[in-house]
Amino acid sequence: MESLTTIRPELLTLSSEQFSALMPYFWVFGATVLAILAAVMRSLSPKWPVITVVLTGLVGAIVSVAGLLGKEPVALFNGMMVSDNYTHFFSLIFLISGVVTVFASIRYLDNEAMQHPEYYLLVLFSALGMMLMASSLNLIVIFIALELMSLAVYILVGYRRTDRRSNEAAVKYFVLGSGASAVLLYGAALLYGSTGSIGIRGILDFVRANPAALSPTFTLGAWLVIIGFLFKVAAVPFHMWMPDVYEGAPTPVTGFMATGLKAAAFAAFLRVFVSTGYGAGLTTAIQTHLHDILWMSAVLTMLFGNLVALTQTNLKRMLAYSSIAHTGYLLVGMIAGPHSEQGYAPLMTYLVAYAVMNLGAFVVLSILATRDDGGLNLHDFSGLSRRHPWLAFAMAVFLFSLAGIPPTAGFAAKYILFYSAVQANEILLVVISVLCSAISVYYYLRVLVYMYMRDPVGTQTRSPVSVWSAIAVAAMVAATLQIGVMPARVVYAAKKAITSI
Amino acid sequence: MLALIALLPLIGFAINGLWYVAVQAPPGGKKAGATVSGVIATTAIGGSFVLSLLVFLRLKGMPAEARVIEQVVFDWMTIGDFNLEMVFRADPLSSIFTLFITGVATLIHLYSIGYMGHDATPGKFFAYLNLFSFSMLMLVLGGSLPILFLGWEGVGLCSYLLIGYWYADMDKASAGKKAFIVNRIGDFGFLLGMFMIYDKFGTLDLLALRDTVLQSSSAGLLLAADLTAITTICILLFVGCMGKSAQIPLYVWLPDAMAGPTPVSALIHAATMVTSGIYLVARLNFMYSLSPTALTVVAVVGVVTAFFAATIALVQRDIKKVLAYSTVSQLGYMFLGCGVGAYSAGVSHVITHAFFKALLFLGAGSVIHGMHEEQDIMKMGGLKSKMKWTYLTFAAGWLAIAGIPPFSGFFSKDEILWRSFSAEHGSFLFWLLGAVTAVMTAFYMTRLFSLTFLGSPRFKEQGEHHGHSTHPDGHHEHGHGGAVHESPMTMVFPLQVLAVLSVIGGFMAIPHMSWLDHWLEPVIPVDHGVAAGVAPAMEWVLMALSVAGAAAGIFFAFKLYADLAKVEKLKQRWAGVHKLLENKWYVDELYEALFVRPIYTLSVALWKGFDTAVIDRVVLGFGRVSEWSGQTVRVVQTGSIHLYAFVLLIGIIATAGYLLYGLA
Amino acid sequence: MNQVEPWVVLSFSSIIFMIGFTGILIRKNILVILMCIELMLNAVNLTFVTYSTLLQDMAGQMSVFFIITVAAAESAVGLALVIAMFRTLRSVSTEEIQLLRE
Amino acid sequence: MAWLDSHLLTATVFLPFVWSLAGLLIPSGTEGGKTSLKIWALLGSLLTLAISVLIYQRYIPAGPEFQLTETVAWLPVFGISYSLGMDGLSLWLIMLTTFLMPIAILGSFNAVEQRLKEYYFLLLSLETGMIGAFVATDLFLFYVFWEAMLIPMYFLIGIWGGKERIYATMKFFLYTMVGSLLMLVAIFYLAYQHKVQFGTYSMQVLDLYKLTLGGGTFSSPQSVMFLAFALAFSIKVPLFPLHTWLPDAHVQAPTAGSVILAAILLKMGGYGFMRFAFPLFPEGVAYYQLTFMVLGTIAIVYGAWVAMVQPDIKKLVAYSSVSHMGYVILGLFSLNAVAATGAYYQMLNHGISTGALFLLVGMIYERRHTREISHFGGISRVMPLFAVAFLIITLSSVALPGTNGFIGEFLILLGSWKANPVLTAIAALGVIFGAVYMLWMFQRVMFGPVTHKENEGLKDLSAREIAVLVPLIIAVFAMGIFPNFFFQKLEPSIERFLARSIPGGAAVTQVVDPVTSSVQLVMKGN
Repeated sequence: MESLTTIRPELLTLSSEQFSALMPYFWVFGATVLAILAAVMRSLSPKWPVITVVLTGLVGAIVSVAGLLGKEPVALFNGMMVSDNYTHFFSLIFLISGVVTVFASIRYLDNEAMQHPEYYLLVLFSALGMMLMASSLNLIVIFIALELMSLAVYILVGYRRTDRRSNEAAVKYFVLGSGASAVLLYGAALLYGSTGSIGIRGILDFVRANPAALSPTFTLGAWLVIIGFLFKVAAVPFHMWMPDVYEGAPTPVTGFMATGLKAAAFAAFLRVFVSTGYGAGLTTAIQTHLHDILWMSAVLTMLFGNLVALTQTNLKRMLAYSSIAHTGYLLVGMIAGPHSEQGYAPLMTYLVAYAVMNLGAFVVLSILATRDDGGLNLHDFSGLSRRHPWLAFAMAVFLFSLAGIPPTAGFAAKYILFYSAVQANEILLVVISVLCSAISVYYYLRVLVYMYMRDPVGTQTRSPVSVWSAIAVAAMVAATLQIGVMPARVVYAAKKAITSI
Repeated sequence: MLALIALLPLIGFAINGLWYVAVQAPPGGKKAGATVSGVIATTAIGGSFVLSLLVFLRLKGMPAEARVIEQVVFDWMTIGDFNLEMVFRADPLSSIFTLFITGVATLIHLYSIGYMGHDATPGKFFAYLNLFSFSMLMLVLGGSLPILFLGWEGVGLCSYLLIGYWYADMDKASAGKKAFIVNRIGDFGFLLGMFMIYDKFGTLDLLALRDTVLQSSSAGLLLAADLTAITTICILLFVGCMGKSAQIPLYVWLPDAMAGPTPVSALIHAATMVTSGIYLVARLNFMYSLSPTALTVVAVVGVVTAFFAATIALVQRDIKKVLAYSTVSQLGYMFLGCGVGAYSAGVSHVITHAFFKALLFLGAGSVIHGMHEEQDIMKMGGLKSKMKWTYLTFAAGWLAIAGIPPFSGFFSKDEILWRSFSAEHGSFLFWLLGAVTAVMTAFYMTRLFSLTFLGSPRFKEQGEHHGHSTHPDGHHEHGHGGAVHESPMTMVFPLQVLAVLSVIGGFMAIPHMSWLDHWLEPVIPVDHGVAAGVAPAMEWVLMALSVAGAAAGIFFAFKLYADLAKVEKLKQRWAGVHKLLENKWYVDELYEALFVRPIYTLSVALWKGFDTAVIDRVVLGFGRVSEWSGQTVRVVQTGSIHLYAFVLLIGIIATAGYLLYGLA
Repeated sequence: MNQVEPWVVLSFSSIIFMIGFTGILIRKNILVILMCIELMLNAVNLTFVTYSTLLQDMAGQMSVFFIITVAAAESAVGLALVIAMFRTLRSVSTEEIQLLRE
Repeated sequence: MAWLDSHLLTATVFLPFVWSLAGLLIPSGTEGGKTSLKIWALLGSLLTLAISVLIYQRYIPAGPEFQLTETVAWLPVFGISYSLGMDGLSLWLIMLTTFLMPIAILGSFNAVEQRLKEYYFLLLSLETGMIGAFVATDLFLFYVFWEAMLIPMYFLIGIWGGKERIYATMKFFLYTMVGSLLMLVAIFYLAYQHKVQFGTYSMQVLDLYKLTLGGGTFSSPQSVMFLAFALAFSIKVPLFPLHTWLPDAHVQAPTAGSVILAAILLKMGGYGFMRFAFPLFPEGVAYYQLTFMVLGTIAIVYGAWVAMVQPDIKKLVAYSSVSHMGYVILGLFSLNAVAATGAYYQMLNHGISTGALFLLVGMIYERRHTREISHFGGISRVMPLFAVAFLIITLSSVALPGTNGFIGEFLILLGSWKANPVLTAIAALGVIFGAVYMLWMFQRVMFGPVTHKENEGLKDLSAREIAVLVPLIIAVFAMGIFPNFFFQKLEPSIERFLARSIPGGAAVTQVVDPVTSSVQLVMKGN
């Protein structure tokens, strides 16, 4: 970062490549600004203008990301950020989950009588943070992006201001999340101290140059950074916050967190991991120990997530635990990555599949949620297939996918993920994983039992389904099946993305 | 042509069966008389008889050594070098069986037209009867063991169906089931024997098997192990025969089988099916002859069965039961013959027995028919005058079975007795038991004859409609009144024919100039060898002794049953023995306690105690353990922010510590 | 002029960091916990500055500015959440927020 | 024609699914709509049957191993392709599926009155899954069909099942799922080994056959992976002691569900053994041969015993399936042509006769709404046609010669005697007990006086029901009398199966008794 010590004017100009590489961010940020303007203009009802602006921003960003796909990586802001396929890959996940979240929220917020424009702004902000996380090459930028994302999400979690559970979730998340951020930051400081660089590339260069000179400070620093991410993805033993927060947050937000936020954390995690961890010249002893830690963590995560999910009766909380479990599967991909031919591509494929099916499931929950996020207990789902045949069908698709049963995305992704783990000779880990997914089948299918095989309890009214939610659900169903049947494109994209780092 | 012999009854079956299914079975279906069905069925089997006769004549026209007609209909199963053809083969043995089977069957079909005249579903009855004939013919014409087995099981099936023909009576249905299952136990042995044959000799074709065995034995290729194997094979197959031919310990089904209509008892459970065991042993004589052990087993089982069944027959009151036990006993004789190596003697007794036993059963049927389903001989008597033809023909059968010369039974039985004494594998004990049995046979048959036809009637003639009905098929609802009457002509005619055959049938196998022995020679080598130390003159002595014994039996029986009060006294004096015999040595009860109950209890225990209580519990246990661990672990999530942070800290310290430890 | 050894400063900052973390563990008042978080961030700042001096590199100093900014935003959000919580719960004690569990 | 050949299998596999999708458009609110929906489903299944006859006609036994192949790259990075192909082993199971499907559909015209659209949709999708699994020559594709099949079955049992349907369907799903997951791990390992040994990725079963894997010990790859595969297939078969899902699933499933479950889904297990587990891991087979033969034998006797004491007809039939499928295992593990052919044939037989039994039970259940044996008695008099059909199927089930059942059991035992006479002798006890439980049940249901008033007015079979049963009855006899018709197209496949499944080639395993071999040789010389 010696370059920062002198001011060089050429750094302040943007080449056309750089400009177009920044377009997605401009779209999102521009939309945020415009939406704020629209929101404060009291003369018109803010709902639709804001939504229009927000969606335009997100869709514009998606379009411009799509235009960037496959292009050569572009370094931005003096190498603090990069726009490569890896970035685009994740940006698409974030943006799409942003769009879906917005779609799901429209009717939801009406129901909760809290249709405020800020909500959409916060979604945009956190989407921006996520995008930055995936693209930054600098620990401080990562921190800022992380905070940008998290702060917005803290507020979203507590968005149901008058609801006790929402408040509680927000405060818990805030306290623990800030603590974890501080830990991450402390790790960054230690890395900086031991390598003399705050940029990931700089750290990598240092490691490559002095493989033998790795100090405990470096190791500790790198690990603390990783813990920051492990906290966000809720790997055991850093998972404790997750069920409570997922349960307390408004349902669409939970969906957003489960997909976007987790993907963002993995995006940054992976970048840092690849840079400072395995691929580099760490000593074998550390690699073995790192492997052991991740291995244990993966096993515990899968076991804990699945076993506790088994006992849940609230669907949101169940999906929270299942989300922990899925983190465990993702960690398997993390462990297998360096040793298998496909590298981290299976992990990324899984993230996509996971995002699609989980988003879908949460949109369905958002539709069915009654005021104050009620109506999400198992017995509320009794006879759903009669009230909402299509919704039940969609939910069934998502649940089968989550359980990893063909021909759905969940199966294809899991197949690829575990396959690469076998290639990495992690057979025991895979055996444990598949047994854990067998456990998961039980609680996913139990929901189906309620939806299809039990008669409705009491008088249950049909929840109105908004067009927006319907579109979102339909799109996610299509995507789940599409990826399940034709996983090749996603796998290739992931492969391209990971090789562009 | 061979295939047609078997096929004709099958066609008859198809016509009658379809007719039954299409017309009689559907609700509101027409009630049809027995005549049409009966004529169809009788024509079919009659056609078979004619064809059999033609085949017989053709064989007769051939040189003795070449007397084989073969017809391959199609390849049944072909797997690699395992090839099983659907092949029919007629040789002297099977042609003689075919002949008497079709002959007797035709008569019984004819008889049934009258007997089943008032049945509700005659189509079904005659279809079954034809199916039986088809199976039986498959059994004797089949050129390989599996085809033989096809017939073997087929007759078992028909037996099952016909015993339980009046299925509305649970006891009758049970009797059918019992027959099938006990036969299955025998078939189990048959199957294993077949497998072993295939394993050892690589073929199941009877002719090829015979060649293989005879050639390797004459070439001296059979080692001790092979002979042991042959012994095992023979005994296993004999287990099959025990089932089918009702030998100890598998005879228990046959007495119960009398639940079926009487023509069925005559055809299946006296004349034909039950003798298929003897057919099998005779057919495989080349193997049995190689195994003295197996022969001994056959002989011992045979003679013991003969004696044992005769004792039971002494005290039975049901006319059909007496005949049934006598059948078991006579079958024992046949096996005794086979067991001492006198296969053709066994076969000749099969044929004579078919004549006189069919006659006796049909006669009994006629009596029952005339008595309106009364089967207890204690409630009969004096039928001589009321049923003249039945009486006369029955008498012929009675004398034949009692072994009075020159009736047919005498020749065949005497030959068996003589051979059981004189043959290489024979012994005095065999003869003694056989002879005692012969005396008992004469006794109980005379008892039966006397109680049924002689003396004064012990029943009341009912002038009105005979009300009691156990058969809802309306079998009893025939319109004519309750008077005891002679049976119609369709029933009497077969009786007459059979009576003639019973009288003269024995002449085909007169000792020392037996036409039958000669005829069977290509299949069954004639062996009149006499064991060392047996004087040829003994034959006449023994013959005289057995005739005298029979006469004595008849005499005592007449004497005794002329005065029933005396019988009662005798009964009381020997109450224990009588009870034991009346209850058939409690064999059924023994089997119930020994096999049926324990297996049933075990099955329930396995189901409730293992399937549900162990396997399922283990399986569900996995679920429970998961659920339980989930419940246990979830307690960690106390909701306390401090605990959450603490776990976070512990995680950091533990992982970082482990990592740094790796660095050190 | 006495030179302070870098390791002293680094140790000092790590102790402060630990104190901050301990605060999260033991303090029931959420406002205090917020302060503890600030404390942790400031400990990081101190570390950055120390390393920056040690390495003669400006990046560390710059990072501090960013962190301070973010910390401010974080406090703002945190306080807002605590206020919202106080409105519904009439309390800022962590003992009141154990509704969501298991 | 070439175009047709290379797409025929795809057409067969997906026709029912596409057809059923179109069926979703039929409005099912009215009576007319309901009827047209039923007809639509029936037509779809009949059309599939027609196409499958084309498959039969185009398959040349002497031709290449897999025929009518179609391969499209799917996920080349992992060597996964959409590969279809069929041989003799597939052929008859496809035919069985397409043959039974219209029957099952026709059989449920009256049984199912609720949610018709979903019902027929699921039934036809199930058909797609089943045929797909039989023709997939790519291991991944096979696994996809194998698992996907569970979904329709899950719903069929869970929605239209009996009282305990939820328990039953969950049990069914989880049992099967857990079993197949370990197989999945083994599949990964296999695919990986292909990469290691040949440098390319492939999931083609023909490529995987060529792998060399260590075997012979408990922990050798062949033994372990064989066990993983065998677990999945044994659960499906189901082999004692993994059979406890079956009685529950069978009893609770609706008639068509039971029929398909018993007739076809169970065959997946046997098919899996023959197509994958055996040829892939011959030394694993050798290592576990005795174990599985013992288990198969236990299944035969155990299944029969437990069947004997069941109070519920469907449960009895379910346990009889355990017994019958035990023969299949015994036959397969005997590793000779006679037994293997018998085992395969037994699978078809079981499909026909157990399928028919479930249909019959379903028919009487529709009339009486009970399946307790003790609630019947004397039905023969009330429903004579029903009795005739039931009798024939019962006889087929007890393997009476002349019916299909005999051929299978006879060949299996004949072959297994060579491999292990003692076990064969014990297994042959099943012949006795098979008769005991079936005839006893038959007697209690059909014979005796009519003891329950409700049974007096039962209607005999309707024309539709006769149409359902007649093809099955014809099949029973046709298969019993002309087995060679089936063997002809099967033989080369069985030979290939054996050549691969026996380590060191077919010649070695013939357990030759030195004494008798001399006799046989001499005799063959003559």
